Amino acid sequence: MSSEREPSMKVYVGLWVVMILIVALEILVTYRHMPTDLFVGLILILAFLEAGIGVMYFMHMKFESPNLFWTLVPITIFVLVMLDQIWPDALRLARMNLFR
Amino acid sequence: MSESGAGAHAVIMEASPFGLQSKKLVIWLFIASDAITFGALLFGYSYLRLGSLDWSYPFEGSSILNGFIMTVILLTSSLTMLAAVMAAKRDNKGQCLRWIGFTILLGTIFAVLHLREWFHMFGEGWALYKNPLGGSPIFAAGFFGITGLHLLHVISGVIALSILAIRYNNGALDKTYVETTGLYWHFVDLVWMFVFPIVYLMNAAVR
Amino acid sequence: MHDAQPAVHHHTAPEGFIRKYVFSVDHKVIGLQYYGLALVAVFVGMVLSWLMRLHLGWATLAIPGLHLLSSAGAPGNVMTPEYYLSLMTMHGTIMVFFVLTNAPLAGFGNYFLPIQVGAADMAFPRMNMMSFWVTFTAFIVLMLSFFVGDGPPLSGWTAYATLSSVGGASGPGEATGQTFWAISIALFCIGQLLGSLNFISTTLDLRTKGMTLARLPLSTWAWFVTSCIGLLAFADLLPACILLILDRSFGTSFFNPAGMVLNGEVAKYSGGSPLLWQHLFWFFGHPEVYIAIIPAFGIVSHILAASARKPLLGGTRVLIGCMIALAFLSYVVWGHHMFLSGLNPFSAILFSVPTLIITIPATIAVLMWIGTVYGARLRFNTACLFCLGFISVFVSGGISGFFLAQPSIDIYLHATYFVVAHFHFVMAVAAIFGIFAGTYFWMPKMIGRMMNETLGKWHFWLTFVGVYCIFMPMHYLGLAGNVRRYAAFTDNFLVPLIPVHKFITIAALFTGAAQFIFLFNLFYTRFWGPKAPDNPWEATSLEWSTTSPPPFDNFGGRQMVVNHGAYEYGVEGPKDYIMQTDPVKVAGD
Amino acid sequence: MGKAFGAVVSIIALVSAYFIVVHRWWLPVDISTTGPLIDHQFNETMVEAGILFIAAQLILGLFCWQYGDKPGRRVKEFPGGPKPVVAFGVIIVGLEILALSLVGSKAWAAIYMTPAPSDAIHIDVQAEQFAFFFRYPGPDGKFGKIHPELMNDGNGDYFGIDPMNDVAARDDIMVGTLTIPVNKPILLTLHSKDMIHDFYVPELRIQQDILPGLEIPIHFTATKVGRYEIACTQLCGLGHYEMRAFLEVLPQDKFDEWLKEQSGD
Repeated sequence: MSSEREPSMKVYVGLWVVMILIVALEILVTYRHMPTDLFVGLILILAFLEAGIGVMYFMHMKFESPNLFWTLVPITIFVLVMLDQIWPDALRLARMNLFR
Repeated sequence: MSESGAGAHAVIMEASPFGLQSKKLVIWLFIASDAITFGALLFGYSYLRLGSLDWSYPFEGSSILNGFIMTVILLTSSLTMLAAVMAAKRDNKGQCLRWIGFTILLGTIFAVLHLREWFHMFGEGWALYKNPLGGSPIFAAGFFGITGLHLLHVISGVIALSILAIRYNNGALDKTYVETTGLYWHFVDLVWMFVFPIVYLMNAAVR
Repeated sequence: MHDAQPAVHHHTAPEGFIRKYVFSVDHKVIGLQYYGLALVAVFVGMVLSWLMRLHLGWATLAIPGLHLLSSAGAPGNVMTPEYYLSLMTMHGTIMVFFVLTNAPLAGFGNYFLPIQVGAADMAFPRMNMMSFWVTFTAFIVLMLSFFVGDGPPLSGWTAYATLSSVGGASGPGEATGQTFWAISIALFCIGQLLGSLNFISTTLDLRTKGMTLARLPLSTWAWFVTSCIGLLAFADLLPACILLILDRSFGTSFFNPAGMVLNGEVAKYSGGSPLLWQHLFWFFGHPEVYIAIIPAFGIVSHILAASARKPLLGGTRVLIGCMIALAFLSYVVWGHHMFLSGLNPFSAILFSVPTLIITIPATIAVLMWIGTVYGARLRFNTACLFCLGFISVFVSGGISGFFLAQPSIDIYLHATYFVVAHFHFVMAVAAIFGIFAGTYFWMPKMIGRMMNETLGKWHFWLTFVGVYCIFMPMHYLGLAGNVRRYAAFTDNFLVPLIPVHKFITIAALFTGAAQFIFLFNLFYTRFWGPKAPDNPWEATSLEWSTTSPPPFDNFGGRQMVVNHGAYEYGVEGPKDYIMQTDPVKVAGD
Repeated sequence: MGKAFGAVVSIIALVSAYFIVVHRWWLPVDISTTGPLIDHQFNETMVEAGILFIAAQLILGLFCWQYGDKPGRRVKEFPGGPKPVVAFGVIIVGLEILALSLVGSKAWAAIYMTPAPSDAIHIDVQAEQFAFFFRYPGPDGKFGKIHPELMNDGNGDYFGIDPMNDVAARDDIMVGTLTIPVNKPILLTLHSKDMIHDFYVPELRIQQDILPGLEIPIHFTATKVGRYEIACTQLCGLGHYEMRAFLEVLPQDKFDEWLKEQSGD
């Protein structure tokens, strides 16, 4: 962990501004009328971007051993992606609802 | 496993493949685990939302603004936490404690703002099981459930930071604890980055 | 990259009874505590299964004293159908959580993982202690449900909503008992989380000199892989339990849809789905099955090599690969529990294929074990017999997986005794055999005395034949369409099957009785068994390089140096094995 | 000891297989059009899995029989080492999986992924603690709307229909036995009033959970006249074990007669 490579406070402040801008962008997207799937897609991409900055810089993952990134992130994402198999069912739920 | 081939008889102390201190590794693992916990909650909430036909979109502009302010506060607290960690790395105890103090303050403001919003909503007739707008009560249950668990994390983070400040000040904990507590605090921030769009923005009263 | 410093713990052996035996931070004491908890739990669970089996064979039989457990559940000592379901729920919950998760993983793992990696203790001893006491509290909370309200919940260990989520309206035990159940399981999740963190960090960080990952014994690998599964699986059950508690106690309706009519009135729920509970539960539930069985994989491989006096076929690599493959696959297949639950039929096909693929690593593991037995010099001590028995029952249980993995066949077999037979063989009995093997193998190290082999062999033979007599006929019942979770069999197509149930009950009583041989053996050994030498089995791994039982810091202040792989058996020379700590002889072996 | 183990394992394997081979306990006679697909799949799996089961147990038994700890004997490696064994496992099991999942999806698709034929007779099923009820649309061919607040077992309104205000509901027939004509496609819509129940008819090779709040369709065609039992297979509370109804498969003319009789009163 070469702490020399670690960015200075200036960089962090810059990233902080970027993250706030991303949140502002999310709000902007919310108030633009667009199809729901596009809206959800955009807002999730923005959230993941923001979280990426958080994990890589604020939580220093970029400056730790790459092994940490390559085990923790894929495994967590793998588990969450597997959980995605509930969506076909959720859509069916609406279709088969008794009181639709 | 990497160096098992390189000299089967060389007696070496094989380092952790992550090159991390144990407690830092544990915090990372805990974060992964907690991410799944929040993930499962958000997935469950979204599952019910996708399957429901009478969803309500209750958040007016003022709530979104309030949420934005809370987000900025939490992001800022992450920044002050970073400053505290950097100060601790330089062994500048006084500065570190000051930054931790700022972080605690911001965390508390976040919690207060959050609770204020909650009570505002209770006043409008919202409850865990009740949606005064007549739509699916799952919105209320999901909102209070997810933000509640997040608030619990914030509050325990504030408590952890306070304990850290005291024990770091009197020398019972060394500077590495500042870093691990900081990781946890950033994670709390990270969760909010998903809670805000999924629970607030997707329910803004524009749709 | 700076070197990660292994956390060094300079705690000295504690004085005083409480610090030494109760709130101990010593991983060995904690391991024994977990083992003891599991032992209590397994006998409670076994007695429950006796009661259930008696009821299934003779539904009107009066069981003397049963009314003491619950006067409402057993008026006149005859079990009511609802109390049968309550006991069934408790049997499942206790066995799955407090026995199959606790004993092989937390019990043996706590005791031997630090020793096998050459560490003085776990990375976080205090967290380890917390893990046990949280689990202990969970067990107490679960047991309390016997004594509150109408007794334990009756919704099965899977606690399917809406039976579990609407409170007392759905049946006896659902009022308070189910809440206790949910709290207990939520606590259990936290305990397991703390344990998993400890196991992973200890395995990675506290390995001694020369103990590379490749040289770790398979048991340690198994505990490590299991902890990785548990870390993420229990993290999924925890929110499910939280939602269940919210539903039950705070009036939310995560799992309750609109338009339910309970007790003649329309319930005030709306917007939820009982399928969500099933998704969340089985997303944890399938990995949980592997949490139960993978430690047994490791323990059995570990003992089999020592008993066969030869290295495992394929070394450790193939089996490690199998375990990791199983760990990943465990997250992909949870939907196969839900083929008929109203799941999207396309998802069923999606879940079926990876479920069938699971048989590949499982088959390879079995082939490796059988291949290890080939050409071996098997020392048929009790531990070895239980390992061989494990292979046999694991095969028997695994084979029926071929049927249940296919949605089209599952249409007929789902929720019949075929499933009961399948999971009891492949998960319960196999894991229990792993625990027994571990007990006979490691007890000399844990309590410093040798177990009685004659009693052990009696125990093995009775248990081995017994479990086949219990569970093999259950397959036949399933083929005949015998529905599970029935308190009595009154349907026309089920009545002819009652004699089979009677046979199973008798077999269960005998097999259960045989476990008292084990219990007696354990207690006899504890107090009067002959002293155990340091390495009674001529095994190689680090736990055999220290005294029996090991001193407080495991190796008496020595820094162990590991020069060899874990299973170097069958070598030339005066002794046919090389211990991991043996010095290197000559260059190039 | 090894010889004993080998003998016991072999005996257990052979005795277990014996009861399967002689069909001592077996699936009931199939009465549906999709059943043969399932049965075929089942038998195929039984043959393949059975061979693996017996082979594995006998080989394990044989090795245990042979390789005891005889003094002076040296241990030997499995001929060829692990690679062929792993390859063997992957190929054998892989082929089996391929065969099973390719063929096996057929039966599943026939039941769940094909819509019911358009001439199917539509019947509504209501499951509650602890009974099944069935509803026929009557001459108008339309079901009345379901109102949970009107459900009342006391006055026989199991489905919560509102004959006062709902024209479609007036001629709905509600009965406690599922009566169907033979060789005619049937489309069931499954409803539950409270818990998760399950509609299981072993002879039909049909099993499907019934969830509250959802309408789950399932279709089948019965091919044999007779009276069969419908069992609930999803734990639904204290009376789960006695929750059942009967399936009455009648010849077409008898069915028409029965239906007429029902709508008469």
